[in-house]
Amino acid sequence: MAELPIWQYDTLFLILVLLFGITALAMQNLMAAAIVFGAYSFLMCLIWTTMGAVDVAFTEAAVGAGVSTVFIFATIYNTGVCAKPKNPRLAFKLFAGLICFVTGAFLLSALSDFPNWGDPYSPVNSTISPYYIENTIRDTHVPNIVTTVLADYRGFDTLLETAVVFIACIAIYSILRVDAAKSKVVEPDIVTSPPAYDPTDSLIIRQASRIMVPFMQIFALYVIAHGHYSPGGGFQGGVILGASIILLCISFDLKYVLRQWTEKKIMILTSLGVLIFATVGLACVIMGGEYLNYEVLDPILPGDKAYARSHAILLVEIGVGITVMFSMIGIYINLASNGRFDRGL
Amino acid sequence: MIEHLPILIILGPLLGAVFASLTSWYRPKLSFPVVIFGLAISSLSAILIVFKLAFSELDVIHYQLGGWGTPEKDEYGIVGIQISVDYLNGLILATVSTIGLLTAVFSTRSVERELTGQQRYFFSLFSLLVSGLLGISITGDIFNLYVFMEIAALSSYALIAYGKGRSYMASFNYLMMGTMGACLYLLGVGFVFVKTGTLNIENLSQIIPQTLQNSQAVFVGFVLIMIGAWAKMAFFPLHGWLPNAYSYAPTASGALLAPLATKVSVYAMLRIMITVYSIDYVLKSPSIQSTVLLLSTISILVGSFFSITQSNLRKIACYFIISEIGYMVGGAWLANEPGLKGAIYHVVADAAMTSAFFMIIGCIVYRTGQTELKKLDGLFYKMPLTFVALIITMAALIGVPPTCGFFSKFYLIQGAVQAGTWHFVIALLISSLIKAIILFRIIEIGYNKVPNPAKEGNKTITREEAPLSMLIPTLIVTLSLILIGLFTDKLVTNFIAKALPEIPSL
Amino acid sequence: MEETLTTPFWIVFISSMAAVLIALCGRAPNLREAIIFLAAICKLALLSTLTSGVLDGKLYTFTLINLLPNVGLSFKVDGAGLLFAFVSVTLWIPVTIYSIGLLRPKKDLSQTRFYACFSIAISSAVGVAFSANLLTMFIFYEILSLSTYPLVTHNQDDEAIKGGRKYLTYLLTTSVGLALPAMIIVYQHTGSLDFTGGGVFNDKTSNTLLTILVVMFLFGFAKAGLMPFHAWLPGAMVAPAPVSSLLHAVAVVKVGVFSIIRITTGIFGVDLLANTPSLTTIICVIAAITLITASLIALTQDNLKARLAYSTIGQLSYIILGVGLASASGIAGAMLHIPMHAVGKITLFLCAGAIYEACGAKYISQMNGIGRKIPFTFTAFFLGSLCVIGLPPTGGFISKWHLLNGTLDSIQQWTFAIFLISSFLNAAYFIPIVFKGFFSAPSDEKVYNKASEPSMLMVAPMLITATGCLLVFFFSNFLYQFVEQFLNVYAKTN
Amino acid sequence: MEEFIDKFNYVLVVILMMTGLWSMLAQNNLIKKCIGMAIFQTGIILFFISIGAKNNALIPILTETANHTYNDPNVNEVTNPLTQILMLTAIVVGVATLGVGLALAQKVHQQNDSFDEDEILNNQTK
Repeated sequence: MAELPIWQYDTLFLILVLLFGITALAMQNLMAAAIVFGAYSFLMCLIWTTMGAVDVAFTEAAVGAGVSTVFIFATIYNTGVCAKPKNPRLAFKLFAGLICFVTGAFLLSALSDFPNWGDPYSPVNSTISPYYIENTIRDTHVPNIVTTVLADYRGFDTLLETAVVFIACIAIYSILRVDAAKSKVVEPDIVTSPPAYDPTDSLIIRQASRIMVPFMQIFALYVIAHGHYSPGGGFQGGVILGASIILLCISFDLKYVLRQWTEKKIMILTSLGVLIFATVGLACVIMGGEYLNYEVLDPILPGDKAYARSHAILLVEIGVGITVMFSMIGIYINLASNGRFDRGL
Repeated sequence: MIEHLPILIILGPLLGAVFASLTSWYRPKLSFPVVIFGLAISSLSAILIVFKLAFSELDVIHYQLGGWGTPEKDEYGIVGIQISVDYLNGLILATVSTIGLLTAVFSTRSVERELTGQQRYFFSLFSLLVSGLLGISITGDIFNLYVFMEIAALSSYALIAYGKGRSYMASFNYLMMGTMGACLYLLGVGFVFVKTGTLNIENLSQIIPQTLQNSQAVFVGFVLIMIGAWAKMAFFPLHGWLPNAYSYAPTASGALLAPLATKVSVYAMLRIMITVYSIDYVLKSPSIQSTVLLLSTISILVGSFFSITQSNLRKIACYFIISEIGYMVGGAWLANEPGLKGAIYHVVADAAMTSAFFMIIGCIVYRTGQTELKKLDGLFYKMPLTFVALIITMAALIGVPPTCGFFSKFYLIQGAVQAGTWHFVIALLISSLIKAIILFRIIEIGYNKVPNPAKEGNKTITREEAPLSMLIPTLIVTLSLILIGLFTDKLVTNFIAKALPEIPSL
Repeated sequence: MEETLTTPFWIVFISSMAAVLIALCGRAPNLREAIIFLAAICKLALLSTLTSGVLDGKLYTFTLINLLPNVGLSFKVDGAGLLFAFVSVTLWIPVTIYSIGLLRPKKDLSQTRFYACFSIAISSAVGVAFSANLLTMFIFYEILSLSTYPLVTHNQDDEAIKGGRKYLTYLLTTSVGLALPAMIIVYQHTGSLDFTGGGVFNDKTSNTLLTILVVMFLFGFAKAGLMPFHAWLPGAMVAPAPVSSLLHAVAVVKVGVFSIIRITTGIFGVDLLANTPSLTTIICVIAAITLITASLIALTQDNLKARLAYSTIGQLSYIILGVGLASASGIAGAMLHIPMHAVGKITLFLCAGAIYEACGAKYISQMNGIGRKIPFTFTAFFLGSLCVIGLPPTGGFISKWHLLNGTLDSIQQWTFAIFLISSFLNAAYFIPIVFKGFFSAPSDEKVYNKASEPSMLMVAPMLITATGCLLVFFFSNFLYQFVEQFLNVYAKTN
Repeated sequence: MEEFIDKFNYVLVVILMMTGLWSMLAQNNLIKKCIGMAIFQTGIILFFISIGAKNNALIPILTETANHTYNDPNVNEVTNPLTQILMLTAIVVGVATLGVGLALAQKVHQQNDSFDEDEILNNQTK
């Protein structure tokens, strides 16, 4: 108890987060619920930053507060805004509440068995994780331990995680797109300028986003490339790149974006990223090592073995970035246009 | 190349899927052979590795992803992610990959017909599902298992949603239940992780039984992981999603999901139960053990009784799955040698049985377009081979010797007798009898109601089997039911008995 | 004196192979039936190669594949098995001839299926005869149940389907619900399912458990027709005559009682039974009740086939009663009663079918006087009923002699009276039919006028089996040698 | 009591997770279910991150500072990276699931013109 430097803020944030979460669930207006949920995610980022998990916070800001919220918006845009408060199913809700209460109590029964919050000698903090902290420089020359563990020590998880994003994209494509295949996509005419005046369209937003997008993209590239030394990496960069395109979609119009990024391009690039990652792994096998053992790529990548790992991590991150970027765009366009790929939010 | 076999098992279908999704934009016809190729590699590697295990002194084959650490060092296997094949999952891997391959071959025609114009990503998702299931079976890391679980789950949601109509809601419900299960599993992993600090299954199996027997957090983690696995496998009372999800899905998706998805979850449960924790640990909490046994009895009975009220063959098959899940969970939780043997054997046997059943349904749907029992009159005269396969499969489900269903039942009953769990014995027998009643019904409708060809203006009854690409896999799987039965002793002594941990004698 | 030999396997397997060939040759009836006879002759030839060895006291064993630890799909040929196999294969031939005579003229489309299933049924009957352990026996027992289902529902009308449903329900329910758990309990307790001379149990097994197991096995093998699980037998009489004769005389019911003989001698052991009066009492009481009740019901039946069916139920209980005596001569009588009753009852069933074919009469009350019009059929019927009643010079006399002898050796001496009473009842329900058939005035003119001997293909088999009834009397000593061999292994100490 | 304060975060995390779980089970509205699912997942992520947190520790990016050098870092002053990696994966999986859930919900809405579970059920059994 003696040293509780900054953790009081955490408690405050935690209570706030809880309130936001409950509010999001209690709101009848779904749009409002989505916005509150976005705020909830954002607060969550703050908590994680205070706990020292900058990469997680970064991802949450991009994914949770960013694209997740936009996905919910896109869905609501296509359907309707209000949750009808009829037929409350009170008995069932109470029953579910009871189940949750019992589960919660069961979870808390282990409370006394837990290590104290922030204890550096707890099993979690003292079993394997010291290995990563002590050896990351020796093994890979990458100071950002998260990047090392992500792309190298537990690189297989990351490959699969990329695959998950890819699956989500093609799954959503198959769920939504298929019906629209019958109603033929009307290819946009050659339009050089943004579409004609639309009362919901705002000139200010359009111009502002036009200015912002290049900077976002440069930042995103930086995030990917500089992931070795600062928070960030393929995921975060990919999501930001995706978000920049999504911003274009929102402020302009889907057709405007689809002229550049056709359906085919998006879907192909989505799978290409996974392919890059998997191929790097396969290259290791061909070079005589285990799968994803970047060390053996030493002959074809500059530098010694540790640098080979570092460079391979970059390659891998690029793959992740491509897949994540185009998956996010693909998912968004499908959700927003209800699978028709013509117009939407 | 031989040392890379474990990773090839997963990479085959994974890369196959990625390539297939690429080719689908250029040469849509090429996706299918690409996927088949990937699955074939996987199946071949799995079979090879099973033989390697059987004919070598090794108990377990490790594969270190990223090549982290050498076997002498402490951090070996812990720092990176390890995948490993041992006697327990070798069989499961071979079963899953082979059934995946056969089902892929089987599905071509039915996909062409049912999903005309929409099959762009079907086989990619199909292949990804298989790789997810294989991953769950092969991984040696409990967090990696979660990721594979999600890969399998996400692709299965899409595969089910291909069914259109009511399948969307069914898939949504499955998504909610599946995500809940996966989240509870992850939370359970967290509770275990808090006390152990490691994620490697082998490492955990050294730590937990020795030093953390009485830790409440580890116990809570155990219960959470179990509930998570049960939600995924549709164990009573978390079974509500399964019948709709599997029966509204397209035939091809059903034929892949039904036999494999639930069985692999059973495997995950077994792995956590007998490797990470230990049988000791299970026996230590008799109240939970008896509750689970009671639940599995109820599960068997519920599945059986609902199956008899259904008039649709596919729904019947879905409720069968629920009762079979009861067999496996019950057998595992009997926590004695014959019970566990029965449970593991039944995972393999039931995968084959369910696969055969759903393939047969697929053949019937392809030719007649329906699965209502009443409308299948005279099926024997129209599709004799399919009908005979159906009879053999039903016989296996009932447990008629010498099919595999008989031997799993034999072990399970033996285990229940040893444990003195009579309600489980009775439930097993009742479910057999109920399946027998359904078999009579099928025979009476399909065989004894001789169709009258004159009514349709034909001279003779036209025999029209499903196309060969569907019929051959169906027959292979059906024959395997008998073969597995005949080679029970070989399977049990060479694999299953060795997969069992040491079981404390009471 | 055990010797490994693949012949037992081939003997079992030949008719299954024949079934496949039969199914393939459906278009060529002559070829199809030639295959049946060829298979039967091959089978008989192979069986006779084993005869001398078995009579010298050899046991031929063969394990095809191990199914469970210690338990394989294995065969063992001993006296009893060989005797039973001989009976079923020998009788297969006349039944086939008869079937050709009955079915060919009808242009029945499903004949191929009929013959194929028939072959599989014979295969599994021989499989049961040669089983070396309970599991193998159970497997063949179940295959027999399933393969005879298409035979029972051969006509595929509502009545047949109903009978078939009853047939399978009774047989599967009891075998899965009682015999299977009993078998697993035995395996769980002893770790073995082999049939061995002294049984597999040791002294520690509690009496209660043994009693429960005995009851489970007795009712579990419902093919033996013990009450209250007998109803499938009369229900299955909707089948055509050759099927009924197979079902009720040779394969199915005899497999039931044979299984029970095997279990009582090989699993429990004669010694154990003889030393545990409560077990024998249970067996005897159940069998005695069935015996008397079935005979009384048979008296009230007017339908000839139903009367024969109830008579079968009664006769099966003779065998079980003989086993329940747990004495050497009791078991010998039981064993001998299998061929004796088989040959007698098959004659009767074939006659019943022939009478129906000859004049369309199903009911006994219609049959007055027709014996004069169809003398061959009725003479065969007379000989068959003598055999079943147990009067010399027919085989039934021999087996009843041994059975009665057995009661005196046993502690269950009250069964002597049961045997006598039931023999009177047997006579009471058979003799009037023959008597009225020959000597009474015709009761049903239509039937009487129509009656004429059926085709030679049907009459000849009946006469063959009827002659068989006499032959088994004169050559009973030869049959007894097989039984003696069996007793040497399983009931030596008595 | 002191222990309770020490572990106060866990209590809040559990409450957060159970709120999400309740919403997944009991809410009628499909979108609300999805949001509940996301909240449940963030609860779990928070749980993992808090077990990996260390008092007075720095972010897991090594720098040449007074306390530790590149080659010999002070382990106790760097937050646990492992839990963070795991949770990065979990976040991405979470958004993937959310996307698929929303797509399915959208399809269901298209057919039934409602997000209300009871209404949809009524529609389908009709």
